[in-house]
Amino acid sequence: MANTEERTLTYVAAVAEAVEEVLNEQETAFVAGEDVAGAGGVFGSFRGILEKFGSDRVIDTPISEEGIIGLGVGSAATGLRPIVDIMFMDFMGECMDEIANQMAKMRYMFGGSAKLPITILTMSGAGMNMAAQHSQSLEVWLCHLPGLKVVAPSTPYDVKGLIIAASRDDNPVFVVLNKLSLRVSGPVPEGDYEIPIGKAEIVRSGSDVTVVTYSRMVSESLKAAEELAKNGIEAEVIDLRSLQPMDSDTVIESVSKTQRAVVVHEAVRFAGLGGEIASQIQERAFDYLDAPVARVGAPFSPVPFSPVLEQAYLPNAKKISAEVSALLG
Amino acid sequence: MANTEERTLTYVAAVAEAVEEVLNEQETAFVAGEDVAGAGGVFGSFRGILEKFGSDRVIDTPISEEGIIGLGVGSAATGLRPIVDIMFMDFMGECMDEIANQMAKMRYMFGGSAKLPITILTMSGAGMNMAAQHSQSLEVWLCHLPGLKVVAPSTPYDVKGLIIAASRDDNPVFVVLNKLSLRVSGPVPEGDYEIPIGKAEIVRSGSDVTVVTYSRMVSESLKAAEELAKNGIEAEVIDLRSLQPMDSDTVIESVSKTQRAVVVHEAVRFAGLGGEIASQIQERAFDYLDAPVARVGAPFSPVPFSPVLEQAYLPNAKKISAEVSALLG
Amino acid sequence: MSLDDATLLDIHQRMIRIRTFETEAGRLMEAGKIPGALHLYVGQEAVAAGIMAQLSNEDWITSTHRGHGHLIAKGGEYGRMFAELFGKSTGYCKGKGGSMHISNMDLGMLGANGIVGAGPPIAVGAAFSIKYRKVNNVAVTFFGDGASNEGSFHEAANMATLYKLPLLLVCENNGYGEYTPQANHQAVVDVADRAAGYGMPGVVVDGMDAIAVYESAEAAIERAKAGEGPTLLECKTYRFFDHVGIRGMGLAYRTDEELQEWQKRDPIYMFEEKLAEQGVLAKEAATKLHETILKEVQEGIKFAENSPDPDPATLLEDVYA
Amino acid sequence: MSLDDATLLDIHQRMIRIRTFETEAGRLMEAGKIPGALHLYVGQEAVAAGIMAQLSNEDWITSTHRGHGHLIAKGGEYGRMFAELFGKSTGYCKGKGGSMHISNMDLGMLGANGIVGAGPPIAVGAAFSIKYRKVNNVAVTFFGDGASNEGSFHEAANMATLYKLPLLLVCENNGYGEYTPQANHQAVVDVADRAAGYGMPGVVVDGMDAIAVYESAEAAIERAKAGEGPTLLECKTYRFFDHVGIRGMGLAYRTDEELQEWQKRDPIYMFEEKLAEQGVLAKEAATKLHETILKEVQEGIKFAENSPDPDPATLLEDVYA
Ligand SMILES: Cc1ncc(C[n+]2csc(CCOP(=O)(O)OP(=O)(O)O)c2C)c(N)n1
Ligand SMILES: Cc1ncc(C[n+]2csc(CCOP(=O)(O)OP(=O)(O)O)c2C)c(N)n1
Ligand SMILES: [Mg+2]
Ligand SMILES: [Mg+2]
Repeated sequence: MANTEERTLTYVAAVAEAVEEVLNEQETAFVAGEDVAGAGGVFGSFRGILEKFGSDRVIDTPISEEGIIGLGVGSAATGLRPIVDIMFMDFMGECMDEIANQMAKMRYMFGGSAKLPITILTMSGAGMNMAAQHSQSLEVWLCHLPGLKVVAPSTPYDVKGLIIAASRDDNPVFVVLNKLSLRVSGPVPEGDYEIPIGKAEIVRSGSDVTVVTYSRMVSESLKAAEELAKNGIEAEVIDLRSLQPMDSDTVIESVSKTQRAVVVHEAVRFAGLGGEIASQIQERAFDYLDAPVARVGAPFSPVPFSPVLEQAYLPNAKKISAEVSALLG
Repeated sequence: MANTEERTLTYVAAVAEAVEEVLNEQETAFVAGEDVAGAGGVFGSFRGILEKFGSDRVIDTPISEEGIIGLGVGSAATGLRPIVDIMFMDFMGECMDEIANQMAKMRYMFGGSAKLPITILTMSGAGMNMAAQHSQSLEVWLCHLPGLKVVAPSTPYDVKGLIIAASRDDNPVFVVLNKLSLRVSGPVPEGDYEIPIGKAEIVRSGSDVTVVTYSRMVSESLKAAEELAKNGIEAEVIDLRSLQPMDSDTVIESVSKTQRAVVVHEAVRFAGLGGEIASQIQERAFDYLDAPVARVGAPFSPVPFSPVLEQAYLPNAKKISAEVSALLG
Repeated sequence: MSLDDATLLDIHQRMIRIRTFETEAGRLMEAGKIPGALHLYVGQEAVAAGIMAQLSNEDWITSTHRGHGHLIAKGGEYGRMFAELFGKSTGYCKGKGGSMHISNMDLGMLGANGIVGAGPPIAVGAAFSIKYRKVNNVAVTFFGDGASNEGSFHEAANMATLYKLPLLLVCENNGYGEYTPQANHQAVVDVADRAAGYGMPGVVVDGMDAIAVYESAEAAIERAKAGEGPTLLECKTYRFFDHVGIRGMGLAYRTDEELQEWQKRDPIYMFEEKLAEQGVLAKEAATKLHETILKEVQEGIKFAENSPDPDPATLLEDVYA
Repeated sequence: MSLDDATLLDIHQRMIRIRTFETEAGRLMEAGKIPGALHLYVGQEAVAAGIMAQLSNEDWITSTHRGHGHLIAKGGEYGRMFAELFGKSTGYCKGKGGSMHISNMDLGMLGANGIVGAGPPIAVGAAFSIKYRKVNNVAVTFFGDGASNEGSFHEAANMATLYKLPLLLVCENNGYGEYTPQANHQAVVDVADRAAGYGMPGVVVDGMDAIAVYESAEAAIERAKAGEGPTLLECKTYRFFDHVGIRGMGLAYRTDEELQEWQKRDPIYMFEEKLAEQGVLAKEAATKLHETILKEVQEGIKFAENSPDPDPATLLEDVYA
């Protein structure tokens, strides 16, 4: 265990480790959500946390999402640092008022007098045959709301670093996790470290095209880049990590170099965050662009249940490389 | 009253007249919402409707937005054609689950066996000093959801024609009204007519730049165009009318001609629908563009209460013409 | 037992159909043949059977994530149901819905639902529709003890009483919301205690006793059809399998003893004891029936297995009418 | 009257402060001097005064769209409050919140709220925080009869009892949600009837009688601080002005007779009768007090009028910490 460089953890174990770090560091931090205590989270994100910190700090809630977010808002405004869990991002529909009208706006409406250090964990994404109500990527709802921050880690390393950063931030931060990534392993240092919120990372260098993406689509984009490399196309892949605030500078710098960009996300393409990213690229790097900024996203339908249809639905490496090839072709 | 061409109505009276047309035409149509019956709607949108159609068809509901949308979904699926009112668009947070996970997806999840002819009326927009929770333009939440249609009328004429079209559509259609437009008058023919959902309208022809917009920003854009004309800049202004489905063809055709585009909406600029529109323009008309597609939208803050701040916050003719000038400069 | 023999046999058969379908489905899921999540109804059969025996296709129900039992009791065909669980094109939803959205409009079944608590407001709409169209039907919404803490339940209950809608709100209290025992999600023992707060009767019934369920539902339906409004019917029951699948995640959230206590009150076993006692159906005949139904269920599985996957070209169909 | 004189005078003064502030605010709104919507508290003063007389700045409250009364009773200053209603930079929220979001964290006031029913879940959080920090305080959430039909109320009530939180859920039942009479929005007469469904006491109290309010709140606070959990306190009251402003939209949703009946039970008038009767405060002294407070309120208005508008450059401040 001494050689922390080489230790690996799964994505889901990184969640639990981050939460443990936070609860150790901050006395006012607690965890609340459906089945987070006794069951350790239905995805295992909180395994062992109840045992380590007890039922005063790790709290099972009723199935009451509006109540859960309210618990977060009210306790944060009065001095605690809640970590609340909304099991599936799809369930945000049950609590969008407390998210959009209370959590996001309270500080502003109060003229800056309230502080809301809330970390919200939630699970996004399709690919597990969970059908239309358990597979969505609705981050654009959140990114459109001034007052919130939104991060979307793609690796176990980022999961831990971003959850720790979120918990130290004095604002509400949504950590949008991805359920198909849960069993993916990667290096995760022991102890605490932060990944700064608002900083993108270039996860692959390349000179021919910039692929801007986040969450699970980072690994699909990297796969696509490997395929493309076989044909002599070198893609630079940027993992945004943080969606709000968004590190547009890193993106623009890259596109100024590659002169082409493809934006990729799993969310429905129409009116997704990709529109914002693509718009910014052409606004700020118009003169560098050799081709329109392309977007890869899910088609305009709910997520289907059938595995065959779901595979047809999902953006993946193949669709990404096809889009890149078309752009360069 | 014989000369229907010249009859004018206010925006809000056009709502009531459309609803009356629909209730007359469709026996299975009814209206439900908070204070829609006894009070005739807090904006007056339903004035006189209870008196004409009685309390079986015009129903005051409790303050239960999730229940209201559920009433719409369940009654539509079983044969009725509900018109439901969500007083302020901001209150959608209370019922986004019934909107996003039930209404939008039921037909798809059921393999096409359910039909959901629901018309949802709601009021958007700032400018009336109603502060952060009564002033939002959250249409992007809806446009991102496959299964919904979304229209946003800018004139009394469009209000009536779009509500009638919505009520005849066999899908859920959101009619996003604008509260600052309520007292604006314009010509409205008597009797029934439809404005096709999915068709944009060129409300001003011009050759130098295309301004793509909807809802109240249409009139601000037209004002801006008049200003610009004084400097010899002729803006073509497109009123999208329908946001989902969106008539991109009309937009692309115009931009191919003008070679420049500015997208304008009142909603927060970041991650707003403008990103989708701008992205589509540069995707489909890249070779025609002489400059990046610009976007005008609200800044990244909740809507402030103070009139001085709210005026600073709101997009308006001046900001639009400044953006256009910068683009052409 | 004041119910006539035909009704008793009808209820009995509905319960066996559910039990057999669900057990096979669970087996198939654990064998990796059913994708996604599968919430089984085994243990709770008396509720669906006791109520659905009184409903026609014009009576609407809304269901939950634990929805196959309701659909079978309402007349769902095994083949098309398995096909849906497999994601095949012949499924009730053409494979687009799966277990959590299985539905059939012709049978008056407004869908299983992946969102806890989403059903009651929709059922309010269905009941409103019945009242509006002045037809002599009812709507029934099923939901769990866990769901009774969602705001949607509250809004629906209030609207149903306010408009005196022909609705039954049926809480299937199986003592757990996922892995959280009832005592950890609400301070009351009887969800039926919430009825008074809306101005409707709240009835607690033994949810393992199909006849008791039948009779309380009968009274509630009568009341609903007479224009007197909804009833909250709480059925105390238990699920014999895990929250998802049969063995599930293997969490120690309930004891074997507890399970065994409840299994002693197996709704089918108890019902068959009575049927035999009263001379309505001999034990051997019951066994025979189980076998016949198992064969039919297996036919259904074959039908589903032999059905084609949906054509990927249908992905974008059915989004809009 | 078992309350000591100081407490009685304290309650009395809080009521007059509200009445005077609100009447002046209404006047200013109708004169076009206050932008936006203004929901006045006049008629309901006994509720805020009776409860707030027992709270410290470390006790948290959540309020409603009708929130000035609560803030004044909790110690809000006229000047900074008017400044907020005017949208001035000296307002409690620097002009960013206005009437519907007026708040003061130092006074333990978690804001008026433009969203009906949004307060109770936030108050659950505040009460949880009190319990977590093991301090000897309570949280109080105010909401209307109309708000009691929002799902958020239900979820909050359930969580509060489940965790035995030190919370008072105070329903100010003024008989209307906007223009809809209670009978048209819920089938029950007493919102307090909902308490049993969560496992907490539900108390109905005369909301025009500040002493009755005080005493029931006192018991509920004691209970809360003893770790026995929340209480639902329903105060039957009435608003003397319209839903928005004084005269409002002029809709005929309630009768003059009804208003007059309630005005006979004006909480301040009744209280002053008693004070005089008991020799605690003579009528003349009361009149004097009204005048003094009116002067203070007018000072507040002047302060607000003379305050500068916010600098437009501050638009994007306070979005993030
Ligand atoms: C809105 C929402 N929140 C949470 C979940 C996750 N979830 C699925 S089933 C379940 C438990 C439901 O408990 P109950 O209502 O008692 O039904 P049971 O599973 O016991 O039949 C939960 C929490 C969900 N599907 N939807
Ligand atoms: C979620 C939501 N729905 C609707 C409204 C519009 N609205 C504002 S006040 C009000 C009536 C509230 O009634 P009640 O809770 O009884 O409070 P009162 O106004 O009587 O004090 C309504 C419907 C709102 N602000 N928020
Ligand atoms: Mg349960
Ligand atoms: Mg009221």
